[in-house]
Amino acid sequence: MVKYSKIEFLVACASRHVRNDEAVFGGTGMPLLAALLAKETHAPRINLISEAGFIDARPREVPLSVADSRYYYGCSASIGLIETLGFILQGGRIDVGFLGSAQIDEYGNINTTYIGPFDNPKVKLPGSGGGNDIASSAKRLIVMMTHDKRKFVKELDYMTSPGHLQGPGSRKKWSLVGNGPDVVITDMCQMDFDPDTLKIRLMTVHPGFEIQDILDNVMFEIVVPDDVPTTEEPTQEQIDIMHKLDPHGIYLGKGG
Amino acid sequence: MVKYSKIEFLVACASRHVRNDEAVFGGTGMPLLAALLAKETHAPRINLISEAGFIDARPREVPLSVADSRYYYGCSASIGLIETLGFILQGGRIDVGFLGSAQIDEYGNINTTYIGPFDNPKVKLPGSGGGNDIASSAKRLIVMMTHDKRKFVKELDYMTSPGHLQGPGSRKKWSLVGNGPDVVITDMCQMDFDPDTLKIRLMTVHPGFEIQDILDNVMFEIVVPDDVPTTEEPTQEQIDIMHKLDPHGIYLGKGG
Amino acid sequence: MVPDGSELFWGGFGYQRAPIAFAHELVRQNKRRLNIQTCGSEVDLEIMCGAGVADKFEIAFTAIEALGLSNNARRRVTEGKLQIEDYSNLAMAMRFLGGALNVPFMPIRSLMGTDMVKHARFKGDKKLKVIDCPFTNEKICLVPSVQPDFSIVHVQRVDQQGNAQIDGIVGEDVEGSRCGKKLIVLAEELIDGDEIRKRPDQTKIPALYVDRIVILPFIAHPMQCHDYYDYDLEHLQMFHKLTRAEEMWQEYLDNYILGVDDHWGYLEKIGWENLHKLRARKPWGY
Amino acid sequence: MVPDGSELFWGGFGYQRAPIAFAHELVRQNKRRLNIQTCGSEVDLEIMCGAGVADKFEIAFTAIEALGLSNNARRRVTEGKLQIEDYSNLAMAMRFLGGALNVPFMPIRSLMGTDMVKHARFKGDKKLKVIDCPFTNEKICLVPSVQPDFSIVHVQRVDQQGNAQIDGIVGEDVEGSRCGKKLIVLAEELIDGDEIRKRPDQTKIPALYVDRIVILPFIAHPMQCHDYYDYDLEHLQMFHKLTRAEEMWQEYLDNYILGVDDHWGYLEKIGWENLHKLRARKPWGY
Repeated sequence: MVKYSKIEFLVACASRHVRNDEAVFGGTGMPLLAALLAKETHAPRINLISEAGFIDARPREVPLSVADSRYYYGCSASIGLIETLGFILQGGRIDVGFLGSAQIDEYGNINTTYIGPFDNPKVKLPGSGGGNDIASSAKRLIVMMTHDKRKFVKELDYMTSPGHLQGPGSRKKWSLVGNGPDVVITDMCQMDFDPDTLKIRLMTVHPGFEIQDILDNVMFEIVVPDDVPTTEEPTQEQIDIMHKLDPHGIYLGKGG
Repeated sequence: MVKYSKIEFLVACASRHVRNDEAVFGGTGMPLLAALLAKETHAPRINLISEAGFIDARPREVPLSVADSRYYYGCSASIGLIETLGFILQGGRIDVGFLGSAQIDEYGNINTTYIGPFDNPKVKLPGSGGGNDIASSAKRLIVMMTHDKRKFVKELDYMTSPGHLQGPGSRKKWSLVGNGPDVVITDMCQMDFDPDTLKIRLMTVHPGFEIQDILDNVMFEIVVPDDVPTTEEPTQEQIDIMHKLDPHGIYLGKGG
Repeated sequence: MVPDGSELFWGGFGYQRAPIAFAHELVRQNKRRLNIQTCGSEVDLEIMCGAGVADKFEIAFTAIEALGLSNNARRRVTEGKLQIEDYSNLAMAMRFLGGALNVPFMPIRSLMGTDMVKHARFKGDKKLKVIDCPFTNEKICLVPSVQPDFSIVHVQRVDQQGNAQIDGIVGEDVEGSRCGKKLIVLAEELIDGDEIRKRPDQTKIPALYVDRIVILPFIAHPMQCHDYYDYDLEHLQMFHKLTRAEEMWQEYLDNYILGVDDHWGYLEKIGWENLHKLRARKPWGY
Repeated sequence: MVPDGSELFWGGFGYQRAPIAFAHELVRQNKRRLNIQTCGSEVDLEIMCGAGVADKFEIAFTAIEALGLSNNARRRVTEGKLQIEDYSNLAMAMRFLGGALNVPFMPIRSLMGTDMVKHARFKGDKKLKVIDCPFTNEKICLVPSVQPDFSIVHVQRVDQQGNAQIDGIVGEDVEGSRCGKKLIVLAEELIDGDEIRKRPDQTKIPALYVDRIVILPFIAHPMQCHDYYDYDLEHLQMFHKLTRAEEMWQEYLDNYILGVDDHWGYLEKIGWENLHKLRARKPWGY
């Protein structure tokens, strides 16, 4: 039996959502590992793009920053933000974007800016970065986050990046380019969105968890379909490749 | 006594209006020769810019096109139109621009688009090119044209590029960046603009012409100040340098 | 591949990297009713309006610069066979930038106060809008972005994937190559992907924008291609002279464009010895 | 040279070409009330808000990316000593583009529908405007251009005139270098003008924009400068750890910034042996 950590599970799971020949915004951290893992396995021809300006990147070591020189050598073009976030992303040419989230609501709207009230915030989080842009304009958005009940809220403290906003029709109202979040991956389950209501729906539950665990760990009502399969586990090959990509355990942790 | 053609006179005359250390849009033709002549004589440090993207150019042969490779070697940057017409020109960084004109009115407004009515034009001229942009945003505009009564009209068939529009305050009304035409140079005279009315005013008359010749050859009333000196003649050095720059007489004509 | 009635962004600027071979091919394929969008193309515009391929231009400029007026465009306008929507170079470049950014307009400070604002042809009230800036209250001109059916761009080098390098000035081709729904890249030379990836700073058009690649030599003849060849001044002067009258132009058309099978036939007609004399010398690039 | 209360465009992106040495100098000169405008600077923002040099940010992002949250910014916001006007990266890049183009705003398709539109701090109703497009009637977001008092940009190489080359990605520095009223270029290396003029395609910032040049090595330390040196991960982790509590941060501030006379003193403190270990290896650039 394959042994894996929560993070390894998340990364392997996310990598399966990347399809060959897609243009992917990699960023850093788990999304980047997921994209690189996909490229090393089932999707060798993905075009890995970093918003700082690297296009079709093939880093041999895992970058720590979207602007890290590790993204440079072997990439096909090295330009800037107007190119990546403007011409490519806003131009509708990104298939998959990834975001993390500190809070998410039932429509997949995302907060990465403040915890607490806007006028007197308790915690300043990083903010949007390219997140709002990616959530607005990528064809599909994959959200990756650790599962914590306080993160799955009925109402966000601050909406940084658009999910499906107030539901059907509301992205169109604001003429957003992309289709919004496609899947939310946590260390407990995968969730997608009900096509009619655009509300979060349970998709698969990771081994070791029950449906009830998920229901207990979100603060809104989650749609549960009749059939909720168990999530596919990572293969040993996936885990080995991950560690080859992040030999110092910067993202995967020293414990491996 | 120095012998010179009409074109040589025009070029020498225009070159005197370029001051050292200025950023100059060179274009092609007579303006380019004037700018290059200035650079070879009294203004060695001008920054000669071509709207196609060449910055601080030092062509050794006279270019036939603003995009001519003759502008490339020795220039300090080679970029594109958004850089030259957007960042540099519209950004308010061009000191001097040059334009030719098929028709000009008493406020220095310029037609380079149509002769005849817009709905049924008699002649299609080249159009604006970068002309409207230069007339809108260069700090000073120098107009160069051959002197023909039909060109100095009371009303333009089509206003391609803004001079002083309808007079004082009207450039400001449209928030134009530059200050409009500074001088109009023909093969008969130099004209500037009355600071109060912003109407064309006689400045100097070329040797061989009288004030009356000018009055007879414009179709509007031209302001004539008390003192109208004779225009300075080209020096032999200026003429020699011009021909070194245009050895094949592409702009100066074969006759020299 | 290009249906009649298509809108085309047309690359190159002035005498530089003009996609002449593509214009010839449109003529040979007897295309009709094209709308050509560019800043200031020259000989290529003359060919396309002269041969009746294009009946609409959205441009800033048409002439052969130093050589003089564009006679074909002039005749076609007078005949009512060509409609030109007039903009300035900055306005067109910003329209391409807006198209590349996928936003509906771009603000500029040109055009205002002139007849460029007052008069429009086929674009009617969609030619441009002058508004009061909601931040500063000053007047500002909005020009509508263009996202044509095709972008046609001529570059020096491209790899198998479509990553393209441009030497010398880019004119409006960075924005233009990204604004079209499909992009056709014409290149003088095919190079290996490794060469691109050694100098990714030099890639002006990444492969993800590119739909078709065509590799041919002397695509711009009689115009110029930086680092590859100079313009053919003699041919250019001959071309310009022959456009002065309709019969002479038809003769050129029959002789150099319709009378050859393809671009290789055209080059044959120009003569390889002549072509080789045009090759660029280092370090001048022309 | 930079008066208290100035607005500064701040160059570099993420770990790349951060003008750290300039941030240090602002601290040593005890500047106050600066407004820093950038997409996503990291350690430099931490230094400037931590030392009380800046009390306003117009930014899209503050964190040390892979290493975690920006602790100083977090504390200063909670204390009410720092106001952050939040935009996205594209929004900020477009604001710099608009400033460089000298137009009052730029249209974008981001931000709409979210609290980025609803909430503003010191910019009030000038933060942005959502309008109905006058051409297409769809919603579009206008972000106000910025033309700060100074642009601070860190590059690899510059000549005596100020022509600057950037290796690797440019981030938002092309637009940022052109949007400020004055431009200060910080470079790792001085090169001869002839070298620039041999490769004019590589000039990312022509001299006509440049007001001041500063030449120093390791300007970005502990961050990265492509083709010159890698980030100093150990120092970076130490920095991040020390920002977790105010006393520890003050210790870092005294030790590495206020406690040295200038950048040379800082480099001395870091140690030349350490610095040389960071030097970039070919062909990787880090």
